[in-house]
Amino acid sequence: MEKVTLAHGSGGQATAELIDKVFKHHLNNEYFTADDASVLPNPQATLAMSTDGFIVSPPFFNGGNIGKLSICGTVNDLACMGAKPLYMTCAFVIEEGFDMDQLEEIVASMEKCAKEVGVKIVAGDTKVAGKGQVDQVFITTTGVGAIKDGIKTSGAYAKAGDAIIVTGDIGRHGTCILLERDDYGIEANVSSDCAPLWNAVDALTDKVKDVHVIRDATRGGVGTVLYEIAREANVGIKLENKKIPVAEEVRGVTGMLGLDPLYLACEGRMVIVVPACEADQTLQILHQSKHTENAALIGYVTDEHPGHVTITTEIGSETLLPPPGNELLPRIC
Amino acid sequence: MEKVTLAHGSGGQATAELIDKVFKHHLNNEYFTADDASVLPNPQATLAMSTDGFIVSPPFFNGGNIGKLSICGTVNDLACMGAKPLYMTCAFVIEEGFDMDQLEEIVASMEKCAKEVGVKIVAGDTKVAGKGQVDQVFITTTGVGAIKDGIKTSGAYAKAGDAIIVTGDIGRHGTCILLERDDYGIEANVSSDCAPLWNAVDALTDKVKDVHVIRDATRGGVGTVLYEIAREANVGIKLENKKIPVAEEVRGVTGMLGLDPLYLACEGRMVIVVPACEADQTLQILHQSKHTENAALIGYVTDEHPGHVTITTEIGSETLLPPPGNELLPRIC
Amino acid sequence: MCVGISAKVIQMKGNVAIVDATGAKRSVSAELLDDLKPGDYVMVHAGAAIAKITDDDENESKNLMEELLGE
Amino acid sequence: MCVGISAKVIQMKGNVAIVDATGAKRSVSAELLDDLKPGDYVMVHAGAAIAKITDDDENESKNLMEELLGE
Amino acid sequence: MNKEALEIIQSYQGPQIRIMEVCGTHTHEIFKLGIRNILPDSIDLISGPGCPVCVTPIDFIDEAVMLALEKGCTITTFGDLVRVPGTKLSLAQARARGAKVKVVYSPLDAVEYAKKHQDEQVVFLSIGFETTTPSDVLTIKEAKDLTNFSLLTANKTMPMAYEAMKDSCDAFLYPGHVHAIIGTKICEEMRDQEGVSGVVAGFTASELLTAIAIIVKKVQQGQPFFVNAYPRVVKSEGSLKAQDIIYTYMEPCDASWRGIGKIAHSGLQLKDAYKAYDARKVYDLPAIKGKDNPACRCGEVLRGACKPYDCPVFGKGCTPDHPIGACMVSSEGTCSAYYLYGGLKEWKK
Amino acid sequence: MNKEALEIIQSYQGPQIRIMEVCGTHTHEIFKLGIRNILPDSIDLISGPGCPVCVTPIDFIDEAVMLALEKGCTITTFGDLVRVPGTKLSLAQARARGAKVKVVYSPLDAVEYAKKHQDEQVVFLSIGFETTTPSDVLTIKEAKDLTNFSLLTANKTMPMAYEAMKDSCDAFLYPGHVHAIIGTKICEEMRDQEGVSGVVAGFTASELLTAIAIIVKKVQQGQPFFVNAYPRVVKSEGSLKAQDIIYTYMEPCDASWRGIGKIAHSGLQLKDAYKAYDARKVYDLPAIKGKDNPACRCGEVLRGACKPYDCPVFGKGCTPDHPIGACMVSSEGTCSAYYLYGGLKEWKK
Ligand code: SF4
Ligand code: SF4
Ligand SMILES: [Mg+2]
Ligand SMILES: [Mg+2]
Ligand SMILES: [Mg+2]
Ligand SMILES: [Mg+2]
Ligand SMILES: [Mg+2]
Ligand SMILES: [Mg+2]
Ligand SMILES: [Mg+2]
Ligand SMILES: [Mg+2]
Ligand SMILES: [Mg+2]
Ligand SMILES: [Mg+2]
Repeated sequence: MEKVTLAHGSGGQATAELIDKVFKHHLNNEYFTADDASVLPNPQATLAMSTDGFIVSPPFFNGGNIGKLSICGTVNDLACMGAKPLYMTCAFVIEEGFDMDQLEEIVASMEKCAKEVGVKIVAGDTKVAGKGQVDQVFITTTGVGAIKDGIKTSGAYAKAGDAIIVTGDIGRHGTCILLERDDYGIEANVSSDCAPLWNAVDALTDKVKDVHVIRDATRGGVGTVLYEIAREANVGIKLENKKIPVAEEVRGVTGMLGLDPLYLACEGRMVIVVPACEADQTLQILHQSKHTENAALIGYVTDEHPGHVTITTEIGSETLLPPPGNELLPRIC
Repeated sequence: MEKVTLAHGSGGQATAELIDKVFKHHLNNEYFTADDASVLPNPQATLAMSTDGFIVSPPFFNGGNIGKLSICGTVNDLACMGAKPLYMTCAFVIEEGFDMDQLEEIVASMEKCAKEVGVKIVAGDTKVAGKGQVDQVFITTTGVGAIKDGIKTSGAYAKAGDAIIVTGDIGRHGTCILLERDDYGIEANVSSDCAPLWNAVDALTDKVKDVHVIRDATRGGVGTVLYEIAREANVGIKLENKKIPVAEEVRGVTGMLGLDPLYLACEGRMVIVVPACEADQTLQILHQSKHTENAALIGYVTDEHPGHVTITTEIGSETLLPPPGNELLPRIC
Repeated sequence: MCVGISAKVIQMKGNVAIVDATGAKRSVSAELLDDLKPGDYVMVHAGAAIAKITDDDENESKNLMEELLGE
Repeated sequence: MCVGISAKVIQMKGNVAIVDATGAKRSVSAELLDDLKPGDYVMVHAGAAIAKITDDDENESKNLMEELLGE
Repeated sequence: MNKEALEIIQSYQGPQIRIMEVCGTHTHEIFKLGIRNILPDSIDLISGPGCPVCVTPIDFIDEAVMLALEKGCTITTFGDLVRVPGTKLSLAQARARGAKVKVVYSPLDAVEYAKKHQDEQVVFLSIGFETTTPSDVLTIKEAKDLTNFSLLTANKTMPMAYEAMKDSCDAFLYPGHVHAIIGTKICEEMRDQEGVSGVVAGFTASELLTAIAIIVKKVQQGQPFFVNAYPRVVKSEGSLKAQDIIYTYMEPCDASWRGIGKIAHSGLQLKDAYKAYDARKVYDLPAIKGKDNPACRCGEVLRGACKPYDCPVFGKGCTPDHPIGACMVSSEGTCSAYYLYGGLKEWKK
Repeated sequence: MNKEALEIIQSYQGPQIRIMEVCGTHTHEIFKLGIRNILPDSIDLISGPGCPVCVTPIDFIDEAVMLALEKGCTITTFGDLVRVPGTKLSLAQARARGAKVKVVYSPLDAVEYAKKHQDEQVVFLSIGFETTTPSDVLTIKEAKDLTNFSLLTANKTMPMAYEAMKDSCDAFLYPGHVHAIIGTKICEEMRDQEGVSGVVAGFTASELLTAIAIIVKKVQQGQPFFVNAYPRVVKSEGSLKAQDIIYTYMEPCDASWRGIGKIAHSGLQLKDAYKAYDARKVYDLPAIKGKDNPACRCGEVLRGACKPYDCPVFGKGCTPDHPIGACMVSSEGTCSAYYLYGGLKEWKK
């Protein structure tokens, strides 16, 4: 079984071979370069640009791998601005000794995921770090997108009365990774929600121009995103506890560990805020799009308690959603 | 002394504080976003896009640090295409326990370096990896630049008769890092050549439109870049050994370890190929620009031995420069 | 103190019970309870089954309220 | 075999010589040679001074060639 | 849900009733369900000392940090303790300085870890009340062939705490899971011998509302009372097996409750026969006297003598991200719950 | 530079002169200076067996890999050995599988490493000819209080190799740094007793051209000859101290030369008194019989019996990035030098 060695990161012959056999083989397109920089035609649009580093451990998980994740993450960040993802770069840091077949599987997933939304990977970089200097493989992707005409989203645009929609059940990715790490001895069949959502956003923004906010709930989960919106727009957000979609298994796992699914990472879920009158159409379009079939309306923007998110509980009382906190740790009390 | 903790990477409050206090504090500008993606005006030009991951160990070295390096690297890659660096993103992976003051020093260096060439850092990302899962700090930067009108560079454009210029003495960065690691017990005062070269390239391309190749000699050194050019353009390259500028101390260190300075990394040196008739003007402009004061003509493009680089040695013989190889290791034989 | 979750015993392995809480399975110590068997519901805390559960909460509340209001 | 570099002894510390090869300094073993002192030039290989150098290469070659051609 | 209970609670207009929810999980669930927001002003819920993290003295964290950083031990712990501030460092901060800190779900997982890492010296931070203690000490049985596993103990028992708190309230909301272990005779005795009232409560919306409704009704009747409102889990005799396991390995001792002080016979320590599993003895720890932050009013908060927002640093210097006192650390800590859930009504103040 | 020497060399038109440069560093420098390209066809330079890496048998790499991966040792080594292929793995590949491999500049740095990492079992790969061996064994003196340091030895000596190669050439270009240690009496003896000619050469352009010019002139005179053309470094007696150090710790033994086979008394092994520093004994290594790749013609290349480009895999299956034989691994290896430097003239063929 071939392994990645320091020679593959030396910038010499072995690096060139790795680029040809793995990266270029899967990611090639008219703009792909192994050079200093890729040359790209003027996109004639307002641009969106985003970057994210991916360090998921383990790199392969139920429903995906770090390669798929690294494409979805940046595609979704661009989609949040209503931007069609045009070009992406990816920078790998690989641990000496990483399995070459696994690397290829990762890159193949990137290819597949990039194809799904039509984004082109135009440049890359490969570094090999000595054994123990990095945990298997890190990928940083950066994307540039063209913002669709007439679409203008921002956390600051949420308005009292707007409907809040989540594009599927929450907390799957965080739960999945927690299970894969097997730190807590829990078994459950929870696959990651990791998915590229541009096509759904594209379909939505074709019909609904007045989308106020699109934000992907990644690290920090839906709860963190809702607080960001509440603070940026200085509005209140009122959720209905029973409408928040959570898979049974996710409930079981989080119940055992004392964690809140609202704060567990997703990698293929967005919070979408639209005027209440557009809520039905929005749901309808999302229900017909891939990866957003189970979108649900979970609450409304209000002008009460600006900067805060509240939940209507099962006893009909309104309570604060605890604001985003710290490292997630299981608790006994 | 404050340390970076996992909480700083959780995506919650501590992350937000870190972004505000360190990143936003130093890197702020009208496009800087802590959001999903930055929104940027249509640059109305052909674009260049480049990414690189930086994993230098140690992160602080004689003449710079990983922050400065990460800006220079991407600025220079864009400059190689004749592209004015417009926007950059930076993604950090920080080891739990990394010193907060050091992090701030790194970011302050990025600020200074970005300002020197007028590039704006528009988006970032911060992940914290558990102790031992990453070696102190990794930074990936990605840049987008606007290619100057009329400038078209590529390794493939080198033509027989062209002059080959290197913008300063070679192998300093590689030697500096090797000394900083102190693996071989050698002491020498060698500072890194790490520098952002856009201003020099900008000045050059204002006057000399017909620049054929600009390539920064990073990992793999000047030797690797020359071979890339020889192969891409299918030309020969003939160097004059005695014209290749190498600092005395670099000669001493590499002599002791049996390494060739032509294959040691630079982080602020470019190989520039221009028609022979432009060589004097090119040198003159470079000699007046910051970081390229010691530019030197080291050889010519030929149509002999296409794909190869040769050196005229001190006995007047012509020999092959060994093609780029593998991991650099000191040797006794 | 004492986050608990109710779970169904799906298998016994000596002193250990495999329990299932809406799809989340884990082995927990069965040493604090007598005669656990598959099908039992237990309250799980910190990796141990600390009590058998003999009714559901709504039903229990109903009974208690009837008693209270009947006084 | 045997990459060597000539270097100047700049300091003696017991069995160890600090040598300087055009600015690259390192401590090397002085155990293979007698009576090294600062100012001496030595051939360094694998962290040891393996020989004192008593002349420079151009001068040596000149002498040798004179001898050869004088024969 | 329980409409009748809600009705009883919301329509109460009599004299002030002070109910102390002893259990941190009750505090947490009460906030999460928004129960405080639907209470009339005449019912006051006081959060008692029932979060084992909150009452763990700062010395204990200092001992754990010393074991990790100076003795080179691997610390295994419930997640709850990781961010609790010590005098100088929390375990999270120690980890950032190279300490090995592994979070486990169950104490038995710590033993598994020690089995798999025989080159490491593994210490489990044994905290908790009667609910958790049986699992804590079961590790000794499991670790019987190991020489690299020990416990740093700070286990506590409830009855003496009830005693110390009984004048702070009209009735206790007794912690359901503690009584699942120790049974309910102690509650009947307190009622009969000392006139202390209380209801054992479960943790769901129905169970909590029912328990509060029972208190409201019974207080009005004027007699000391006790009701087990969690009979589906809590039996009169508790779990005899669990009690037996606790007292096989441990014996009562005096214990410091952070913010409250020393309470005689309110703690548990390992018996001398098990000193090979006692980290303090194995690593010959010196007596450590940790220094509490003087700004912190946790003690008064835990006794119900003041509310979190009466503390001058609440929500300012002291937040869950930068806790000063222990009550701000655990999500069950009273200050933390007040900060995080706000309890809209009170939070608006 | 040396114009007269160049003139002598380039104007030579007599019968073929075969010069064997024994030393790998000579091979390397000759290529780097482009000397081969200015030689007339009538002078042929043959690269001999003087690269200690190239002649190190594959078994040695297999032993090192076994120490690293199976015995858990930390391997300290000159950089040259890291990529040499073993039967299954090189040390670089072993490192990618978790082996600890640390490159050092000096053997004494390996001892320093062992002192600083007393929890690791450190093995130094002791290779080299007389130039390197004194530094290799000085480690034993330095490591006298250490129990975690040992040597895996494959040291070799030159004289028997001259003996084995003497018929392959008209004159040796003797390795300057070997003779800095062993002196030049051996060369005089070979001239006087066996009629073997040669010149001790230094490594600069001047020195190499001078030495070759001397050979060209002297060969034409028809008498066996010896000239020390590196007197500024090489003295007649060599370094007595260095010789003494070698034979304090080591004694002659038979040795396998990769590609050439066993040569009696051509190796050095640790004396029994130092068995505590002999990794083979410390770790009780089994006898390993490594398997050379049958395609490789290194043996013939090393004897000058063929040129690298006569090997069917040269530059195709076998390149410095994917070496098959040892001669392709070290930058001093003959095949590697031919591949890398091409020697334009020959490389065009
Ligand atoms: S707010 Fe903080 S300092 Fe004040 S009592 Fe609560 S925990 Fe202690
Ligand atoms: S080319 Fe490779 S296989 Fe052939 S002789 Fe040389 S080292 Fe051996
Ligand atoms: Mg570049
Ligand atoms: Mg981003
Ligand atoms: Mg993102
Ligand atoms: Mg790159
Ligand atoms: Mg699993
Ligand atoms: Mg995002
Ligand atoms: Mg790049
Ligand atoms: Mg670059
Ligand atoms: Mg991000
Ligand atoms: Mg140094």
